[in-house]
Amino acid sequence: MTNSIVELENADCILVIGSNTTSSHPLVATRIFRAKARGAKIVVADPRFVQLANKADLYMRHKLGTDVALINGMMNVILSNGWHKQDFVDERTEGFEEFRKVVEQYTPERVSEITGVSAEDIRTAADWYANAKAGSIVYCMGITQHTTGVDNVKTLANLSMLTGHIGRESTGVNPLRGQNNVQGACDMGGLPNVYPGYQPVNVAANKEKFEKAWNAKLSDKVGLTIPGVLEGLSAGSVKAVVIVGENPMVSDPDVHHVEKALKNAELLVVQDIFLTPTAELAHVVLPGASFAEKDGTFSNTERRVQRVRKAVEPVGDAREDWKIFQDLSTRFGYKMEYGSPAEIMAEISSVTPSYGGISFERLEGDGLLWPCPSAEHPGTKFLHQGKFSRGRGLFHAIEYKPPAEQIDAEYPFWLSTGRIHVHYHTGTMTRNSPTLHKEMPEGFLEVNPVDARALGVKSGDAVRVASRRGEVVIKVDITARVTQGTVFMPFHFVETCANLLTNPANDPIAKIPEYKVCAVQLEKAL
Amino acid sequence: MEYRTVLTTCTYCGCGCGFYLEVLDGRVVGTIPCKTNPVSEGKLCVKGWNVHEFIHSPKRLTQPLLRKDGALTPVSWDEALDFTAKRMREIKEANGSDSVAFLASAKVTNEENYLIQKFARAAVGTNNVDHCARL
Amino acid sequence: MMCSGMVSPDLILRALSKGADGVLVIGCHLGECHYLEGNYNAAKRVAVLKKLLAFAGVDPARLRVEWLSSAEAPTFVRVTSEFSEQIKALGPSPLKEVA
Amino acid sequence: MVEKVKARVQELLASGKVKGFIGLRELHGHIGPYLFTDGGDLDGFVIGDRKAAGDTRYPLNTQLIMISRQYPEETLGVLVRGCDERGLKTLFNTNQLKPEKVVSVGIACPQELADVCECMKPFPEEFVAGEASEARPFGSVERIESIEIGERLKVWLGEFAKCIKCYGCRNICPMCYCPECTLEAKDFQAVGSIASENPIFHLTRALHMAGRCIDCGLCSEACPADIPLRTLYKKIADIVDLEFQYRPGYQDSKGKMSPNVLGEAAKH
Repeated sequence: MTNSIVELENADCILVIGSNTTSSHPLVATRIFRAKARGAKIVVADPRFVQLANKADLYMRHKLGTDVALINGMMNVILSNGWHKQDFVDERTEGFEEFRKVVEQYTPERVSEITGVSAEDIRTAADWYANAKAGSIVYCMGITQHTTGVDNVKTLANLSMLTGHIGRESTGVNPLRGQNNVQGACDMGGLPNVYPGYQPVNVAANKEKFEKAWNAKLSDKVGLTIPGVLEGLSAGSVKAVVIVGENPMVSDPDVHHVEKALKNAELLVVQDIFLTPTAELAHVVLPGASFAEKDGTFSNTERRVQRVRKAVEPVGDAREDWKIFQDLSTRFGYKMEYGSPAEIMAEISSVTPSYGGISFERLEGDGLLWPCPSAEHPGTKFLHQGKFSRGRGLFHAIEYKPPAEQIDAEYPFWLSTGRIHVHYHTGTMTRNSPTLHKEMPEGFLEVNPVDARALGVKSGDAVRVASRRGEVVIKVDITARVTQGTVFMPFHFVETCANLLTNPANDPIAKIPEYKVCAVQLEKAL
Repeated sequence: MEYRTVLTTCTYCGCGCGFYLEVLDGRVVGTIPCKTNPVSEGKLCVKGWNVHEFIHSPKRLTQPLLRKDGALTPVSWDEALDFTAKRMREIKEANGSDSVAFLASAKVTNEENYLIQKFARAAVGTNNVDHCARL
Repeated sequence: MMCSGMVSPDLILRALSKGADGVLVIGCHLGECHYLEGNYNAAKRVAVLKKLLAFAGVDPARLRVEWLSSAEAPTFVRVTSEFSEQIKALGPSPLKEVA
Repeated sequence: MVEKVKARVQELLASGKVKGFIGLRELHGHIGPYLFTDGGDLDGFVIGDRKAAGDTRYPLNTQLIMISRQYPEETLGVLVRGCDERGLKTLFNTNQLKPEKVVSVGIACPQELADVCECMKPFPEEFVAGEASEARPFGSVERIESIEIGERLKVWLGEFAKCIKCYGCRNICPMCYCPECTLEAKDFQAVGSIASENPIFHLTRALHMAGRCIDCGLCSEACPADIPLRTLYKKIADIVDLEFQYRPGYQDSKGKMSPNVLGEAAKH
């Protein structure tokens, strides 16, 4: 997030797009409710009628995958009414003219045809957001999990720059990160192209710096992303894979393909706290510690680094994960001898400029929001004040592109996937929590009442859902939350695994798969 | 009589809510939202309120497993780690550093993610490190 | 039900949310309870629930309690007709739209 | 103020009158519940005023019940405000705690807190620190009642529509101790989706607070949707008082009803 969570409370207009906030980030929803109580306009754009839509001042149900068109339409209205902040555009951005040429093509009427949202609603949304004192954008996987994920994000950045709603309190472009420490995993260099703190591996100075710090010879070749690793396994160029606390056998698109790839590995090591479907395929399974059994830090979606504290010893013979890695590394021939996570953090801060001022002592109290470059620095509540990280903010001229897979006569329904309020990701933890399991023991498929009648199914009946990649038999929940022609399935349940169906087509830059859109057929299961 | 409350951060979503885990005689028995956490201010969602429930689940993995004759078999830490280090070294030597890949984790701590990528880059010599940021 | 004392307010709320426009609880005459005090409990519960409904914005007239014995058919007919007329006049329950 | 309380706790622990004392401790820059077992080590002992009076209150009686169940022979101390003491009395009446095994150390709330809470009795019977502040009427209840009845429903439906079904109102409640809860009974409530079934989820919970709610307000503070639950429960307390002349935990309660209006002994 460019801005901190609490700042949302004081926004005057919040555009929530592709985020089922009350289910997936409930404590962010709290701040949106508070903004609403203060009189802020809440605009929700989502193909599915999520809970927050019920409290929205304006709800726009755009068709799956039409986000770029919708936002371009809003920007078209803003430009033609002169609601944009020319000063901000002139002083702080570049690329405006090419951008303007593209956006001019997206009249509300044309956009209405693409998205299914009325021109009037597009105008209202543009008016409220552009003319708010502080306008904030909140988005989540509904924006990113598309073959146009990067385009979608850049379009939202365009919108915030055009209106000057960035670099100030209670504004910004605010992605809600799905996992508790996905921010931290990125910050720590858990990515194939960067060292900790987003320092590119293919910049010679960075390589030298880390070679010195780590006393080792490093590679300057950008590594493989997860889809690349799977391809490498299938092709035989990747032989050994170590998977820590992840479950691609449920979480990745086109699970049949994932299974084939993983079975090709000569060595598959899985470190986890439960025997997940992925661990079942492993040659070696290492029992790690749960969050309650170790010390350390997590970085949340607003970049706040907070302490994790050990409450109890790991169960049985399980071990704290940092102890496992350093033992493995030492046995491999590269010695690691840290005495505690605090010591590791000391090393992190010495090589990671944005974490430069972070230490366990300083995290007492409210934690710290990075960038925090020095021991005296108070941390950074919101980014891009006065100047963007890259200097001038760059407008991107972006055209709408439809999703990779289209519905047709054989696969006539759109399928979208997502989370529900009681479960988390592949359910490894929540489905082993009796209270949560009781509230929602099995998966379901949301079907619009009109479609349900046509299929001849009642709530609770089973249907067979098939895509070009696989099929699932699942119970139906008949609800107007989904629109006619569209169905929705949560992805937490291995028994009714949504990712047997999803399309592995991914964004050319971010490599994020298109979980949110694919084509399926439905029939009543006998 | 041992009753402790341990302040920590939630392991589910990216909100970063704070709570106390209640420990009674060595077991985590409850969750109490921390009133002064800057994100959650004494509130939690249904997942957070029940986060203690999976910790002592009987289904937790409690010892290392090694595939022997096709089946995952309990072994000592020494055996599991020696086997892993040896095989990884063999594969690296036979096929080069980039034949080894790592999936770091959005679920483990910063310190642990740092060590995973350091192990991959400094020990194995590959930048094949990714995690499920996209999921 | 065996006794008006078995009519939990939870059930009354459930009925109102599942489509009933009004609920009439009929019990034995006060002092004639086979279980000694079931109908006294019913009276108190209905009284509490009516006041809660009013506070929540639901017309408390949608809930009524009456005491009748099995020998009072004409009164039963009168009470039920009167109640159903009253509920018709109030229109559909506002809770139903939500459910 | 805190020194007086600390001195009393120290004495209780040192003399062995209590095996442990459940209070609040400031550690890691935050205030949370804590079991003190050593009179010589009361580091970080606080009474729950961080930035404002009573802004870090916790359901200490809930922790008391949990520890007492594990160690039924031990006598334990607990920090109480007016509301907590009302809770203790009601928990004694319902056999959730044994009065002879509990020593309470009372503190009176400042007027500022009594105002915010609209508290009818912002002090326990006995207190070692603070001054008895004045009672305040339930202004929040009156404000709802001043709204026309049809509009009132819209207000509540709008509030309840925000519910994310965290069950936090119940989980934080020091008076909710039932092993099974009607809010999770599939026959009574829709499960598996949010918001909660509107409005019966919250009206059902309100009913179940009849004769129980001691007006501590922790429910409202725990609600991620800022639903004014306390106002709803204040009203049910008023209704019970009117119908049964009973308010849980007040000294003049003569046990005219069991703490559960839904149960027996409603005759009088």
